Amino acid sequence: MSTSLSDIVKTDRARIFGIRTDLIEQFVDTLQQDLKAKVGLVIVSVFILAAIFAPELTPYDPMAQEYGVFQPPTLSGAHPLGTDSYGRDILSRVMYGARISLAVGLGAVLFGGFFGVLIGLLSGYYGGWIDDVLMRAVDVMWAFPWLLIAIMLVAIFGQGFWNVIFAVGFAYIDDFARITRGEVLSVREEEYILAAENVGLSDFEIIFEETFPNTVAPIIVQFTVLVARAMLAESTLSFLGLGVKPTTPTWGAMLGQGRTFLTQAPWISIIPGILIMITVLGINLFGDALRDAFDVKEGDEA
Amino acid sequence: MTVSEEVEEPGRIPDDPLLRAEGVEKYFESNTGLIDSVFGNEEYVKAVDGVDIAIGQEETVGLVGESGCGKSTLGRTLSRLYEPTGGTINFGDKDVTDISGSELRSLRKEVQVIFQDPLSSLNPRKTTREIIGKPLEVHDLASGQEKRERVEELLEEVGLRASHADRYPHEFSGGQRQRIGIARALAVEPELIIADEPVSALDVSVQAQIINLMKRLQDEYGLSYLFIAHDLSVVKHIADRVAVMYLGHIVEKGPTSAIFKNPQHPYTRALLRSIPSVEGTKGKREVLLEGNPPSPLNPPSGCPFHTRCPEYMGEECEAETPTLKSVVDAPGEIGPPDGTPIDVTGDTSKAEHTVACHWLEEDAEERRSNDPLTGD
Amino acid sequence: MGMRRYIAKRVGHAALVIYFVATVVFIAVRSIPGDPARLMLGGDAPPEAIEALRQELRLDEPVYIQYFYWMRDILFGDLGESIFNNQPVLDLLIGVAGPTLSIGLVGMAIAFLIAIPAGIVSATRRYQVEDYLATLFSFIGISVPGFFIGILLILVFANRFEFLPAFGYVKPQEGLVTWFSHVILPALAVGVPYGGIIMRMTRSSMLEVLNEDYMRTARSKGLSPRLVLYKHGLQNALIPVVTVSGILFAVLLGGVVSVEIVFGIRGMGRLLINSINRRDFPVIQGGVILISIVFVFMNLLVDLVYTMINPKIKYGGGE
Amino acid sequence: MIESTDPLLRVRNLRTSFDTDRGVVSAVDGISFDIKPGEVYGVVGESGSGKSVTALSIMGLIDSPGVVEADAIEFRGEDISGYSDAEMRDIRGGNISMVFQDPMNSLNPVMTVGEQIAEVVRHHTPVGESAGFWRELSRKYVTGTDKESDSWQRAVELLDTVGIPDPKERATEYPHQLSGGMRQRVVIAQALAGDPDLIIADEPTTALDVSVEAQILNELLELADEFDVSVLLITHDLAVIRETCDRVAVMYAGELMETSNVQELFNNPQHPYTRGLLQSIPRITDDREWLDVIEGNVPDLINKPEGCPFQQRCNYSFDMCDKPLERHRVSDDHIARCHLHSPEVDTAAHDFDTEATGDRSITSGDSGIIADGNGGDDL
Repeated sequence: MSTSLSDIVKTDRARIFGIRTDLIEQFVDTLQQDLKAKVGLVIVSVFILAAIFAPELTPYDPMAQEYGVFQPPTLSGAHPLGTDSYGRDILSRVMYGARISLAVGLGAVLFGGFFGVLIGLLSGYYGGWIDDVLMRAVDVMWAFPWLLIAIMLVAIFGQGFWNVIFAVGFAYIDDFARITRGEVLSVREEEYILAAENVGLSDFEIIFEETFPNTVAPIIVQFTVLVARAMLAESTLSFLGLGVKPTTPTWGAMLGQGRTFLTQAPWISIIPGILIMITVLGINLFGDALRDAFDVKEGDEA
Repeated sequence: MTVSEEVEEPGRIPDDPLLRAEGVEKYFESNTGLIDSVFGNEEYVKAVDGVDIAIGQEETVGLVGESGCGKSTLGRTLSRLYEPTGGTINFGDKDVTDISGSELRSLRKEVQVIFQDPLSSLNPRKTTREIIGKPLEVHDLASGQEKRERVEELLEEVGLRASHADRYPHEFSGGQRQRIGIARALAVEPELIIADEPVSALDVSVQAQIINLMKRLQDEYGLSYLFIAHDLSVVKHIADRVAVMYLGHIVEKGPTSAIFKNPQHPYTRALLRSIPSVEGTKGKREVLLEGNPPSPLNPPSGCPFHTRCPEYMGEECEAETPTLKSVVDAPGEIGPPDGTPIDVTGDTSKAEHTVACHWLEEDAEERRSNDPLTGD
Repeated sequence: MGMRRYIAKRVGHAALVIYFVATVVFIAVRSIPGDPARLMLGGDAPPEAIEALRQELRLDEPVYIQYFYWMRDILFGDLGESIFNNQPVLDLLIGVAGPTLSIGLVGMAIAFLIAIPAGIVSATRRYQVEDYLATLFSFIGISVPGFFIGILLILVFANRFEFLPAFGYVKPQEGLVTWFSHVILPALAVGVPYGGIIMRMTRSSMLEVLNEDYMRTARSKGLSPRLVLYKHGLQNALIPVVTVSGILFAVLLGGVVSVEIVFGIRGMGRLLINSINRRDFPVIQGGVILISIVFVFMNLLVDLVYTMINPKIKYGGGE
Repeated sequence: MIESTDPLLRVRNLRTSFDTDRGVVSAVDGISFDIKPGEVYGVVGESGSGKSVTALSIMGLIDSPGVVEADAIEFRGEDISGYSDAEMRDIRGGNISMVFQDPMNSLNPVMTVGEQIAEVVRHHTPVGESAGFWRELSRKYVTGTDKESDSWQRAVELLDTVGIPDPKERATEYPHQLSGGMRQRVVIAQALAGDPDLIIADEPTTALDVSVEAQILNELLELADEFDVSVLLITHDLAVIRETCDRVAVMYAGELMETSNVQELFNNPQHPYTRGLLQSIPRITDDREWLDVIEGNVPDLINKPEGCPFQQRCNYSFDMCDKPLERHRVSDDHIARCHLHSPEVDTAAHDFDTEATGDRSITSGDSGIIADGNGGDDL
């Protein structure tokens, strides 16, 4: 019997991503059909490209205070988005700001996702006292809203990039743990898990080869939702002065600093604010398209 | 009092059974919360509560009962998918009650399970090739090209095509999926297959295909089956011996012909009567079993069936749990105890037909006069 | 599980969580690298002052003794004194609770009042104008940080039209109307992000309920579509929404703190941020514990509402 | 036997299709049948044969993207196929009510069973209690149902009628507090509450154990008799049909293959599909070693073959099978849609004879094509 190349590729892809190929195809379908998905994809792409290539693309040094203060945005001028109270180029600053947003968004969610998914898998698969202990621990984490963790961290260790990632990501451990556990519990009801046990697979193989791939769709959706929320959290922390570092250009910090000049030069605040809004909106649209494609119930968040 | 003759026919208790289980128990904790355990509020569901069962070489034992009677749990416990709470399970001459690790893995090569829901029992993210190839891989039976060929061979053996190997489960019909499940079980060339309601989820016309397939494979490979079902007529067709389960207990077991021609337990008889038939003249079924089985969380005292028993005889039934006692079969119609059941000996291990009911100790006349099934 | 048992379990659970939170805060402060007392008072503080603080914080005692006193003090509501102005922390926190609670509660009310009807309409008028409008609202809600909404509100309502105050807070005792006029803008800024999530939740939960068998049964009984929706569907749809509304209090909290800064309101958030800048550890600890307690209790409240709308818990039968 | 009066329900050429991404699914493909007053009419078919869709189509409960077309759906002589949703609301629950398969999911988990029955009483019987929107909402969320009201009393009475012990108490309970059998009894009480003329029972016992199945079926039939209600019983189980129905239609791939009175269908099945189905059923009384099997699977409803949908699995298929099917009368009350019964076909030449069904003999009916619109004829 002959297997065509495309069959092999399909199977391998399914194995690599742990996603059924028709999920990918379904998503591509959704992308083609759904305006929401297209808009989301464009925004996310622009944002990621701007963040990655900020050093190459920015016209000016984001820290240089030499371009004249409070220049309003002029699309044709030298500073299309204007300058701030120190005479720094806002366009260059927001592009660098995108890097922080992206790094914190991804970093925090990867951090929370790694531990959360692990806890969820073990907790859901083994049940019993392991479940009890892990979920009670998650309950305690959850009783600390991320902002309180951030406040404590900054109070103790001062401001810093990793502190932000840790504070924001820590809060997502419980989101991921709960959603993964819920999925595992329902997958565990499926007879193919018993069948795998019956075939003679080890717990490790059953958890990571049989269970995890079947929980991955809602986890991916959760991932995008939380990247969006992590970026909002980062901007809130920066706005409050608890973020990365006061001098680093981040959207939240720029917005906070510009607040003083709201009547005089509203664009200093409004531009980064709108950028936060558009980017987070784009990621949310993208996540929503994923959700539609994978047909994940939002109730899974509960 | 007659002693059963030694006859060479299916339905005899095997002298040297492949699988022998004694006093098997499986309890589930119903509340596992931290706070509940601290306060000692644990409650147990006695899903399987002291079951003896033996399955011989190339024999098919049917296990029947209503939903929630514990038949699936028993099947899973015997295959060691569940850890038994009590009792012993022997496979061949080996005690497999507490084995784990590599010993358990090698048991998996001998005992395989076919599941009820053919969609749920196949991982939706895996191709047929991966599903059937996995047991070959795990037990080092074949790899590479050999594995590919073996998978395709197995597919053809169960009536599918080799070209089906790279499809995903959702691309098949229910009957085809169940064939994949059978191929997976067959891959390790097991001695015993525990089939947990393998046809309940299938359409009538497909049920017959699967039953015939299972019978053919039994002949070819010399398999033994524990065939679990709620449908007595399916069991009649495939089993050599039948065990009837109610609320975690086996209440009657014996050769298929004895169970169907001369059922002795009131539950078995009521169950047989409530089977709808496609033959005879139109007529309503008698309702012999009122209500539902009680909850296994809070099982009734004494005989588990006494709350619904049409032949309830009083305190005795509530006070004491009847044990399986041997009866000698005499020809008779379904239902009426023409062949009077007689308590033979205390030794039930070799008995063909055993029943757990207090009536067995009563006079046959007495029993007949109380029997709602005799038609008076 | 009966309702009483469920509630008892939940209360026990909440108490346990609060206990662990207090323990974690204790461990966190003790694990500060270096001498916490020196850290709090700054590098150039006189040694006597540091020593006095060490004694006050019982840093010279063994850890388990410290832990014992820490727990005892919390149990009696003694959260220590502010290093900055020596006021009891509890008094400070109570002093700022009013504005924070006002904004949070009014914000929550706004969120629910907008989000739940919008979610229902959006689900029942799927792919129609109403759905797109509601979805737009929810996407803005989940994509815009509360403080930015606050800034926009100030620009529009306070600066441009000048009919609502942009700064400060007035107690309700000094006039409900003035109180409300001060609270409404910050509450909106807090409520919109929270409401956005609740609305999406309501919509998808409602869509799911619309596909349930019992909805078809209700139609097969000849009930009007409105009656099917509101009598048979609504309560079922709200069950998951209630659960999520509790989980998402964290979103609300993040909103309240940053919005307080924007509107210059002396609330809990402002107090905490100021305390961080002053390294006023006792206030930070107290604030964290108090907020966690409120948080846990709000969720307990959500659980109670849950038992009311889910008869499976109220009348037994497990979750 | 049933008096041959005007049919209670007359369905002509019902077609229900669903537009999906893969193409148009013809779930129900041109079926016609009559149900007489007081009759228990069975529709039997395997999964995907379109039997449930038929029921929902009659009730007007098919939602977009489903499309229902029919030459006529007459209820008591009046064509309801063109009724608006508002007009159908009086029919639903009042004239025709439904019993669904899964009593757990078909009852509302957050409403007491009493209220679920009482609201049908208020909507469809003259108890004189307002069933307006706001009144009903206030009953649900504010005041609760008045336990003294006539509708509630009636609900309790109905619960008693369907054999639920302590009906007064049970009426105030929620579905999850009842067992499966009890729930299905509640569903039956609910179906009776509006004094209907016809109950459509869609696999009413499939989710239940055999012992409970017997209780529920008996209850349903006794009540239908007592309340003078006709029943359209949909099931996959031929045995259930045999013991409950007066007449039966065998459905396959969205089409009716054979209709007959029950006795004759079982004694003398005339369609190869019906025969195959009957023979593949394992029985308590038979000692066959191998079951007879219908090979193959149900055809895809998107690209159904021309002509007979069963031709690929049929042992008797011959060159005519891809021609459009016609209805052939086998006997008075027995019609088969199979070319073997065409007058021009020599049945014996195709080995389609009495041997195939054991001792069941084919009565020589006046075979002939039946013209459409021939009142009272099925298929």
